[in-house]
Amino acid sequence: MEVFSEHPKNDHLLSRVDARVKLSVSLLVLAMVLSYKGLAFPLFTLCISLVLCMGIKVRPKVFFLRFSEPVLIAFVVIMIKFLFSGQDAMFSINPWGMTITGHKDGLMDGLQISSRILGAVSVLALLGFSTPFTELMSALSWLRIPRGLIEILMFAYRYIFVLSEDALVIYNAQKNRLGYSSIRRGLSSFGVLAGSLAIKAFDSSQNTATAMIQRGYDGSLPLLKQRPLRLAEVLFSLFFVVIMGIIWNL
Amino acid sequence: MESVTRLSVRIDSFTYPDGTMAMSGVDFSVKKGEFAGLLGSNGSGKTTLLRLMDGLLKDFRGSILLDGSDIRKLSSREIYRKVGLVFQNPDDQLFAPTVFEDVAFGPLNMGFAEKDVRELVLPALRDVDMEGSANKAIHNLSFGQKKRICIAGLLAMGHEILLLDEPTAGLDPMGEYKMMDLLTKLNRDKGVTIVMATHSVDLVPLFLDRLYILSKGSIVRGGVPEEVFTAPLEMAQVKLRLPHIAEMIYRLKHEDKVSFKKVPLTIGEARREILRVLGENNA
Amino acid sequence: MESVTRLSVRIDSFTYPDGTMAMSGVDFSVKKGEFAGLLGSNGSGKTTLLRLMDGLLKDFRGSILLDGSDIRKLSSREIYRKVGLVFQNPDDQLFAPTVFEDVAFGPLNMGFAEKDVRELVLPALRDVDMEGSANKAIHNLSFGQKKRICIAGLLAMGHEILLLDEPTAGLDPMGEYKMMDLLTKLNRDKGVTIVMATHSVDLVPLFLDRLYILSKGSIVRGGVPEEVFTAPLEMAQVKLRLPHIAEMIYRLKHEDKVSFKKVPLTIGEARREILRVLGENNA
Amino acid sequence: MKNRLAISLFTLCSLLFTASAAHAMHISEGILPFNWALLWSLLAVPFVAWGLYKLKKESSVDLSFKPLVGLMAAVVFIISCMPIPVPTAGTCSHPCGTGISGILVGPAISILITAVALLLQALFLAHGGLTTWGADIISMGVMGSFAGYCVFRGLRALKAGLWIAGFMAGLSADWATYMTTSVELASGIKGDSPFLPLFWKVLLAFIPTQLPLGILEGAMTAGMVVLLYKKRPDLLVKMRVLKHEEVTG
Ligand SMILES: Nc1ncnc2c1ncn2[C@@H]1O[C@H](COP(=O)(O)OP(=O)(O)OP(=O)(O)O)[C@@H](O)[C@H]1O
Ligand SMILES: Nc1ncnc2c1ncn2[C@@H]1O[C@H](COP(=O)(O)OP(=O)(O)OP(=O)(O)O)[C@@H](O)[C@H]1O
Ligand SMILES: [Mg+2]
Ligand SMILES: [Mg+2]
Repeated sequence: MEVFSEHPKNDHLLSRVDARVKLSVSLLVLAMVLSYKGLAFPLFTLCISLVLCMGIKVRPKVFFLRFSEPVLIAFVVIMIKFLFSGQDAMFSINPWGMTITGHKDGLMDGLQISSRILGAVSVLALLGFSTPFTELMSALSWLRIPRGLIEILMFAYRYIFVLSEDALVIYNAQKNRLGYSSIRRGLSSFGVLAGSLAIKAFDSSQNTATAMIQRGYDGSLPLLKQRPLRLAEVLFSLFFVVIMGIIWNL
Repeated sequence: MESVTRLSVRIDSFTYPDGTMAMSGVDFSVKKGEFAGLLGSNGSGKTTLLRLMDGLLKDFRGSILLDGSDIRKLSSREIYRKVGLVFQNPDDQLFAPTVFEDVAFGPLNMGFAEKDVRELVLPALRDVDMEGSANKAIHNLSFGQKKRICIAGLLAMGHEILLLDEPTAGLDPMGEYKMMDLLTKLNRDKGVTIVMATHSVDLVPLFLDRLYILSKGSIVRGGVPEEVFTAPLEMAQVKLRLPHIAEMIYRLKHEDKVSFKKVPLTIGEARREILRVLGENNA
Repeated sequence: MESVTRLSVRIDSFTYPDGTMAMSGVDFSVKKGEFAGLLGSNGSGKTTLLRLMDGLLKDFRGSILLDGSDIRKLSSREIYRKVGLVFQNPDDQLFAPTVFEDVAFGPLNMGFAEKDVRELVLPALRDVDMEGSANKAIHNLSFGQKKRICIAGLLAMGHEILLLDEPTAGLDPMGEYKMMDLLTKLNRDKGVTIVMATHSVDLVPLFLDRLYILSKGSIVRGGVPEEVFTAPLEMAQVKLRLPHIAEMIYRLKHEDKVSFKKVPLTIGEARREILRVLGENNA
Repeated sequence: MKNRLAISLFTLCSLLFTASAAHAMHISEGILPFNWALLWSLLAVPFVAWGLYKLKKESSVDLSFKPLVGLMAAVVFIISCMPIPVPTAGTCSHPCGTGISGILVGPAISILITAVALLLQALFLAHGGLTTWGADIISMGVMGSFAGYCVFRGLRALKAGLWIAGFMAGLSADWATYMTTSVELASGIKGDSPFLPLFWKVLLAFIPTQLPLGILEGAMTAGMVVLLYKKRPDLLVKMRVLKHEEVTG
């Protein structure tokens, strides 16, 4: 759970921007990145996000962990496109009797998709790093995401921490008694671990419901109301989106 | 005024769906402003009794009256405006992401406006010494801190009666005393009526007004702490013991025939009693 | 023979991934056949230290030697053949449906045949007084019974070193004594080396050989119980206190100037000391 | 010389490839072009709405239903973050856990649970994404839950044992997810080239990790079901996975 960053709690320049603004701007920029043909705009977005991430002092370790997987996937996409699609052959080799051909146009396509991945992921990561969970939730409800979904998100968020601690302890207890000493053993131990979590989840949900009912729960969670948006916030974000739009159009 | 009965409990029997008879022969009442304790070994029925008193388990033989009306006939809203229960495990009770939101949950459900909610939450946090942590995430708190937030969550609702299930279990010695101090303050200063379940024999006599001993689902003894803690053997029968201080003085009195007049339960009393005996001997 | 060092622990620092510095400046060793205790307040680092000693956390600065070899260089098989850790919450540790299956889990993983497993499981259950419950379902057991099964599960593996995380927390007074008796028996009769974490100040001096006090991740004091429990103030600094008996005698000695020669920790000793003082006064 | 360089490059690439293929159950943010992202998201809407409708219906009778669904989402989140060793790839991968949630709470709620777990993973772990949320809901939530649920119920109706039914449910949930992911991936990255050849290649490329992963997921699902049956049969009855007679009789 260490990658589950606690960064949003820190006070920084983006923490004062309303979550609704951050979410809407992120979605707009994401749409631009996805619909762009070429490398320039996604890479530009990546740079801006990286600078902002540094600006809000994200710890480098957390940062790299967050990007390790998308980078790997971007790489795989390049390889698939390079080796499997395209007409314009660059080279061809014959190791172990297979013919492997690299394509120039495939490579270009692959690079474009990867730049999209990195640009989009950087926007998403910045949003995650700069916005506390609860604010994000009320921003989602402002976007008309149904209440039921948001309530489930809130329950899930809190219990991820409780249950992952339990999971770790069970895992260690099993390891302690050689539960992972062979693949077969490991598999059955893992099933037991997951099953125990499900049992715990069920029992705690009953207790939690009781605790909530006695504090007046009648089937829906009350959400804190949001403050009105500040004009400056809105104007600045509009300005930012317009600038990005112009760059997108270039 | 002080002797108004808030809760009057008479349970002839209660059986869990799987057939475990968890309660049999319980009869006591809780007066306004009282600080009462339920003492008993593991499995003696403390948690079950508190749940019954909170109206969570309804399928019992007998009657539980809250301010004179049958708790089974009251709506849950009516019960929970007056009575709050704090669970043994804080993780079952805390569900919101941050401290503030969790404590605000009750007042929001009671229909208070945003602004008034703040004015209920902050004093409650102050009462449990956690005002600095309003915006902390719950999962970053220590065990003892979580227990405090549970209590704050009920305080903010202004309950007149609090039922607490082992509020001191799992806390270190200093945490135990602080928790009991907090409860005593609530009881003395705010007039909150408190019933707590515990098996912490040494702590109880320092703080509680009344004590009931549960064993195998029935109350075998009740009264002020001095009446309840008398003989080690009787306590051993219900898998409990005297407080260590009382145990020592008891042995000195009964086995070594030292002329103690009574068996004190607290360090302060014991000290006075020993000094008295020493003085007598000197004279 | 008795003074062979089994575990030698020196931890200069250990930091959790989220940046919490949980351990700093710990240096002690555990001898063969010793029954040692780690005493400390909530969050002082007891659980962290036990996990380090069990080889579960490896990312620390310093060294932990198990029988002379670096614990980070040993495979988990090599560690877990010698060392067993019992967790704070029995529900985390018991995962099989029935008592027998749970206790058999370790031996089966060690590669014993079905038949031999029975011969390891039954004596282990006998050792913890649970031989009658082999076929019971785990979730029907009481809390104290579950703790016993946890210990049996490790006994069946024949560990020579047991690390226990708060084995008495949550047990009633009689359960606490029984659990400590069981551990003492294992230690005396079978020569099992035991290290236990606890914050139960009153219980410890009756049973343990050596005691280390943890505060904020470092050991601030260590020795036999009489050396460790000396002044209330120092204990209060680490959020602990003296055992009640010691506290009372301490006050009598230092505040009331009664001529006690030492500050006894147990009821028996205190009784003798009080009788001695009474006799002196008489003479 | 040039040839040797190419070969070693190729070997390195295939190693990296298998390593990340194991993570590729989630479609990463940014892979899908705008139109595809929109299409998959629109496709996902009715399924999520169905889940929400069920949620509303159930929770009006049972106030503990919402906390239960939230907790199950947390379990799915954790299970799908847990690394388990994959023998062939020599790396760690994660199961998806949708088979078991399909079995336990039925496809509608299971889709909702997956949607929630996916959104949390996207926002806080950059696992999957916002614009690929819809595609991931379709592949993991819809396909995984339906496959798990239908296979389990079907096999149980044919009097299959709990272990076998659980195993096949987990296996088919995993493989169904993997097939759908391959479709989504191939169509998303095909650009101007034809769809089918690329689809086959993507499918083939993932086989070395996905075949054993499916078996792992099956074993895990079976282990969970059997544990629940042995340890807490009352829960299986309560969640209407088994009938009362099956437990007592
Ligand atoms: N849900 C349940 N179903 C069946 N039996 C139960 C249930 N809960 C408790 N019991 C049984 O009822 C009895 C009383 O349990 P209870 O939890 O009230 O004890 P307790 O005094 O709170 O114990 P502890 O000190 O361990 O918390 C025990 O024998 C227990 O096994
Ligand atoms: N997984 C973790 N990640 C980050 N910090 C942790 C983690 N586990 C424990 N800590 C922190 O490390 C410190 C020591 O914790 P530890 O659990 O060792 O205390 P303890 O002495 O066992 O306390 P208790 O008596 O409450 O069990 C605490 O400040 C705690 O908040
Ligand atoms: Mg209880
Ligand atoms: Mg601990």
